[in-house]
Amino acid sequence: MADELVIAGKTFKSRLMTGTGKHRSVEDLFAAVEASGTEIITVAIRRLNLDDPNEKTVLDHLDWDRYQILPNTAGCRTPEEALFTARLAREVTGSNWVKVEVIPDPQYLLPDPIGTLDACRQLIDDGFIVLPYIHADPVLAKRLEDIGCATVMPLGSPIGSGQGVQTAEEIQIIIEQVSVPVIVDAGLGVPSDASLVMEMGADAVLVNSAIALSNNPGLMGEAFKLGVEAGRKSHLAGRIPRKLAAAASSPTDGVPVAGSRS
Amino acid sequence: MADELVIAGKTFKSRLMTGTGKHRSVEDLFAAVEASGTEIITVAIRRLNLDDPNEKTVLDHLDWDRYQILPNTAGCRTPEEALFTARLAREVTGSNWVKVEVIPDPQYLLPDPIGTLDACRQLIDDGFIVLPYIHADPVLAKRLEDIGCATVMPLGSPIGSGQGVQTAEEIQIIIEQVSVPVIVDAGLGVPSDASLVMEMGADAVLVNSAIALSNNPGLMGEAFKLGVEAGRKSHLAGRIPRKLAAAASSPTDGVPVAGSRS
Amino acid sequence: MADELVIAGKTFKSRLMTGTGKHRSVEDLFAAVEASGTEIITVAIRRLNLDDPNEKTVLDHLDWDRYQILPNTAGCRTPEEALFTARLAREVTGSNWVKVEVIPDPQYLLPDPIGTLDACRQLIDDGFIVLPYIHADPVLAKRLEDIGCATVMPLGSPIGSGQGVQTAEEIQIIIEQVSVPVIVDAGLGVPSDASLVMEMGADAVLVNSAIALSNNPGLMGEAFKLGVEAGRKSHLAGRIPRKLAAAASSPTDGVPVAGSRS
Amino acid sequence: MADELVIAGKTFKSRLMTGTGKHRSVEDLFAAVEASGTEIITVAIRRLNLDDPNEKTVLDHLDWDRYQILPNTAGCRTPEEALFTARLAREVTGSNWVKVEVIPDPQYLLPDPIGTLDACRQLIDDGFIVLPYIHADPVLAKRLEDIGCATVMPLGSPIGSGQGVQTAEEIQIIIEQVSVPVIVDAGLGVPSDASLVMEMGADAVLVNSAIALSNNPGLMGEAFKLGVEAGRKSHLAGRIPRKLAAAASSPTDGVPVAGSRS
Amino acid sequence: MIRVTINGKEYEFESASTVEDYLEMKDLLNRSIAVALNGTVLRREEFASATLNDGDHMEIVRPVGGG
Amino acid sequence: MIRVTINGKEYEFESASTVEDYLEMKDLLNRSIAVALNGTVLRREEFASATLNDGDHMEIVRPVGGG
Amino acid sequence: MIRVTINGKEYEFESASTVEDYLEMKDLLNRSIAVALNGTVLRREEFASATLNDGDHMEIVRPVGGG
Amino acid sequence: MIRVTINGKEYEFESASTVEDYLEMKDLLNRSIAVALNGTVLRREEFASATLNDGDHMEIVRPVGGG
Repeated sequence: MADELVIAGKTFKSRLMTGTGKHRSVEDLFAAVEASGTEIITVAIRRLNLDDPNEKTVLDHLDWDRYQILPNTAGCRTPEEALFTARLAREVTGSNWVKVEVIPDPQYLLPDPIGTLDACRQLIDDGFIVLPYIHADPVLAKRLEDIGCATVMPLGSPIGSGQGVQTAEEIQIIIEQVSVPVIVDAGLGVPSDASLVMEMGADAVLVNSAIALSNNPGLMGEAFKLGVEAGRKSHLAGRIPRKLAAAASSPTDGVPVAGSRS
Repeated sequence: MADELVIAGKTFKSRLMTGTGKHRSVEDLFAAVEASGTEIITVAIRRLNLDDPNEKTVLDHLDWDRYQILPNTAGCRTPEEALFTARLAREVTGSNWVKVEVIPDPQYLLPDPIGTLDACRQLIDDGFIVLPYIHADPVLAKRLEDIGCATVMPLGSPIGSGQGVQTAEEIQIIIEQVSVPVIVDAGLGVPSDASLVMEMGADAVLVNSAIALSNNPGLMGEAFKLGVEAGRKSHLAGRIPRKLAAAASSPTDGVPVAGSRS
Repeated sequence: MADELVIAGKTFKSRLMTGTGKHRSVEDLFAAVEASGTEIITVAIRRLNLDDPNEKTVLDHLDWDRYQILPNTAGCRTPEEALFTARLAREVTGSNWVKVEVIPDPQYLLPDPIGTLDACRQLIDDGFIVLPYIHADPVLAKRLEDIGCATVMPLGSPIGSGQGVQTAEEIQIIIEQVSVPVIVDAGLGVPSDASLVMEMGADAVLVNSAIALSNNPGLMGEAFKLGVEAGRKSHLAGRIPRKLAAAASSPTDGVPVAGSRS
Repeated sequence: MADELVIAGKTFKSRLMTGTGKHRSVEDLFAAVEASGTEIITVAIRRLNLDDPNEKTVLDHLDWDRYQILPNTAGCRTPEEALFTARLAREVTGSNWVKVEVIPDPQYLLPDPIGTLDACRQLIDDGFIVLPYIHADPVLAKRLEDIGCATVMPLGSPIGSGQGVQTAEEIQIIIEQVSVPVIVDAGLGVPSDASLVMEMGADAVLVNSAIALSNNPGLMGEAFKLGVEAGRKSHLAGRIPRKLAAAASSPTDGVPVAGSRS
Repeated sequence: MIRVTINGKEYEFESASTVEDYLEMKDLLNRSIAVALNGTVLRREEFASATLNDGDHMEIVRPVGGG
Repeated sequence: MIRVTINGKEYEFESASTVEDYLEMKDLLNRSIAVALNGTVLRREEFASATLNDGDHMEIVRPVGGG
Repeated sequence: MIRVTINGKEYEFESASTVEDYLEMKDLLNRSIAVALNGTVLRREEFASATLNDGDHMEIVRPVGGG
Repeated sequence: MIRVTINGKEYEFESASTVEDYLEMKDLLNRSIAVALNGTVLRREEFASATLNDGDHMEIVRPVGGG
């Protein structure tokens, strides 16, 4: 049977979610989304520019029906702001999925655990499918699962930092302790970062900056697609244990011996 | 134009070399070699068992013409032993390629830099295409290139240890300083280890234990294939720089504001 | 002027706080406390054994007046339990300082951010000097400072695990962003772990298992004392920057040259 | 009995060797050497400036009789140059100790394993006490011990880079496999780097740039002194094992319970 | 003469009108947008009945690329 | 005959008494302990007036080594 | 009666013979093997001329799975 | 007229002299230095006998701060 990702009852083949921000051009976004094979894309909600209401955004060119749209609440610092943005998002996208971001800190963009839990509780009551972006805090992750979040999205490192996975130990514990999908979000810089968490048993990853700001977003999108698949298959195949000493990969006996010795 | 690996004038599409040791069954070996897409496979040279000379080995089942055979000198502790084994290998395989291993230490199987350089010099004089297995020592790597080795094969960690890449900094310097292909060998445990060095600019990797001793060698072979491709494409696409602070992936202005504020 | 640690207006010379748990003997506890030079010791609050009410604990032998007693709420899973234990602690120790632990998870003993914030708020209202044990979450740390906590005590890794500092990046951010003393607690295994966070600018560390369960608690207590001082002095002296390339420590010109060359 | 370092039959109390290069002033050098408690200092050999033969160097101010002088062969690229410099050093310092550096690579200043072994062999024949600076290569270290070197000095990371210990796994193996003193040299940036290798069982460390180029060499010299002692005592005391799960440091039973429950 | 703040900027109108009128006037009715009036998000079917009064705050948003 | 749960264990007493009586009887009055009665922490000066009634829960605690 | 050590084990033969004779006798001539006599690796065409004498050491090897 | 290269720089002298003469002239005899003549390191007691001839290379070194 197929190895599929299931979120809130919906089934996906791809375990690579991609953001649509920061692309230098529509062509880049297209190439990246295509090559990445993503089925879930995030979008932000922003004010329409009334001085130029017909100005196009990269999104005007995407065929929305092909993707699960996941609006985020980026830019919100409080639960109230997140709720307001989520409801606007639901109206405009028709999707009741929301990636919850409650981020008071502008420098490292780290999420507020208390504000996030609060926002998620209200959004779930309001009928949303809630995917919260969180610090890699296992206790918080468990609490979010308990109140009915569809996934948890712990960070690898600060958004857009490309530092990779600074939180491996915590993510490993989250994977052990929660049963909803664990989606590692933020900070991934290269496919090996994505492979690493997938090998540990993460269910999916979300990548934006590492693809969009690469010199070649299309090629990098494909690279992440392969890296995520590599990590997932490795997890299913089962890795060898780490050992301190070496273990020869060639037979240790039967080595030929020159005449003088036997 | 295609992105190909060239060793001693021969061209390869795959950048994943695989060992043929330690497999639990012929079926496992087949599955792994097939799924990995490898074009270069290593073999060891051992005494024929005269009490049962017709006993088959996994190799009797492989179609040799499909692969570049790379005999190794595993089990040799001195240059003399390596030379002797390499010459036997050349006779029986018809291949003058040899992966040089001069390893006095049975516990960590770390190679001897002096003995390895000496063996390589003699083997090159004797007409071999020489691929030395070495500690990740940039100065040694440069010397081996200078005497005419076809590649250098620095280790990630002890053979079969599955510890991954403990020598990233040194390997990065080797990649900077030598112009022959850099093939990371030994210790890789999961695809992310392979991706990591490919992202850094390594030309290929050699994997044996991590695939052969996985619970599912076929699936793990495929996982490494994908990981190597992911790493290579990422290297070609160009990664984003690492930053300490965060950088928002959604626009920071135009955030909607509930009525009470504006 | 002296380099002193100030917590809630009290001044301390030592930046090494020690726990009093897990010692194999009173002698071990004494040796460790003496050698560590600690001025702040933590204690737990537990039921008196009514079947043997005169049974001594290690604490009956300590001269309490020499130390700032810091009772903890270890074993509490909710804010209510933490409050109850803190009030009992205040009665019996006479100290209104409390190390707040709200820990629902028995396996990794990771603290609950929401429950901890809630407990701290109530304890501060009740007149306690509050030192919360937290996950290394910079946003939570800021919130705890804002409500009036005397310090924040982010973890290096799970309590008693000896894994060292798995949260260096987050601790660095906490040090940048909060102005109350940052005391790294839990998981430190060796003095280099303590030095590392002190070099980063942490104000103090709390150590228990690494000293108490060492083969020689007295000697290990001294080792941590030295490590903490080393790290603090290094922080004050200012470290050299990390560079990728080397920089000779001997002059590069004026190297003598054998006669044949000049 | 005292815990002493013995090199070539000489006994030392301090396990911190310091370089004398790169200091901004004589005062800095004095402060650093004093505070570090070092008993072994390295010096380089350079041409006298004939246009100003009376120009003083920092060394003219040190009381040489208080220290074991360890001249180095910094700047030498070949065994011949190292021999020549070592012999000049012996004449001018009266010391037959030499820190052997054979370094062909100007960018990372990594030593040449083959040239170093060759130089050491000749210097030992010539009556020198030989302390070779090497890459952290366990097989090379064993060979250098076998030919009679007094110590081995594996690098932590490139000279002056301040990267710390990038070679921990290899150094651990060297400590296991050689019986002469293992002195970690190069790249140490902070006391925790020194503590780390001392905790692993290294016998001493050599530090120059991290002290000399600190904002406060005297204070940093003291910090390293403390860090080395911390690491050594920790090694002797015996560290706790690393565990994945947590282990409570307070008793887990006897937690008081509010009246409603029991 | 009424004043309405739209996306943080104040605009003046001759007379009160509905949200729908405004969107039609700006040719935004068929665009993928969402509207909030005084902090309350409107459903499309509410556009016709919702009137803009003096001092009102309106937000008109659209999806954009984001992560 | 009254039943009081002390530190999670049930004890029977002939008649109601004060916390102080109990502690004196057990020779605990001068020990460094703290007491809670039915979830309320008592101050030392309250020991004399606090009476133990049937069904009460009492906690008697002490500091122990902890981290 | 001559003694030859083959792959580390001593064997006795009635009389001297060539490497080729021995391989034929053991039915190894068409197998993918290599042979070294007293430390010298033989080429296939040398099998017929190389004779096994008393005290000789012969190695007969094959490729096996290795890393 | 003879030419001697000292520390990489060529110097001219009226006539041949010993290393000791040169060091005395430069007031270096009592300084902590070492000398090599044409690649051979001299012992102090050899200074008096070692003569500087045309085309010689001499190195005069001292210890300096180093790591």
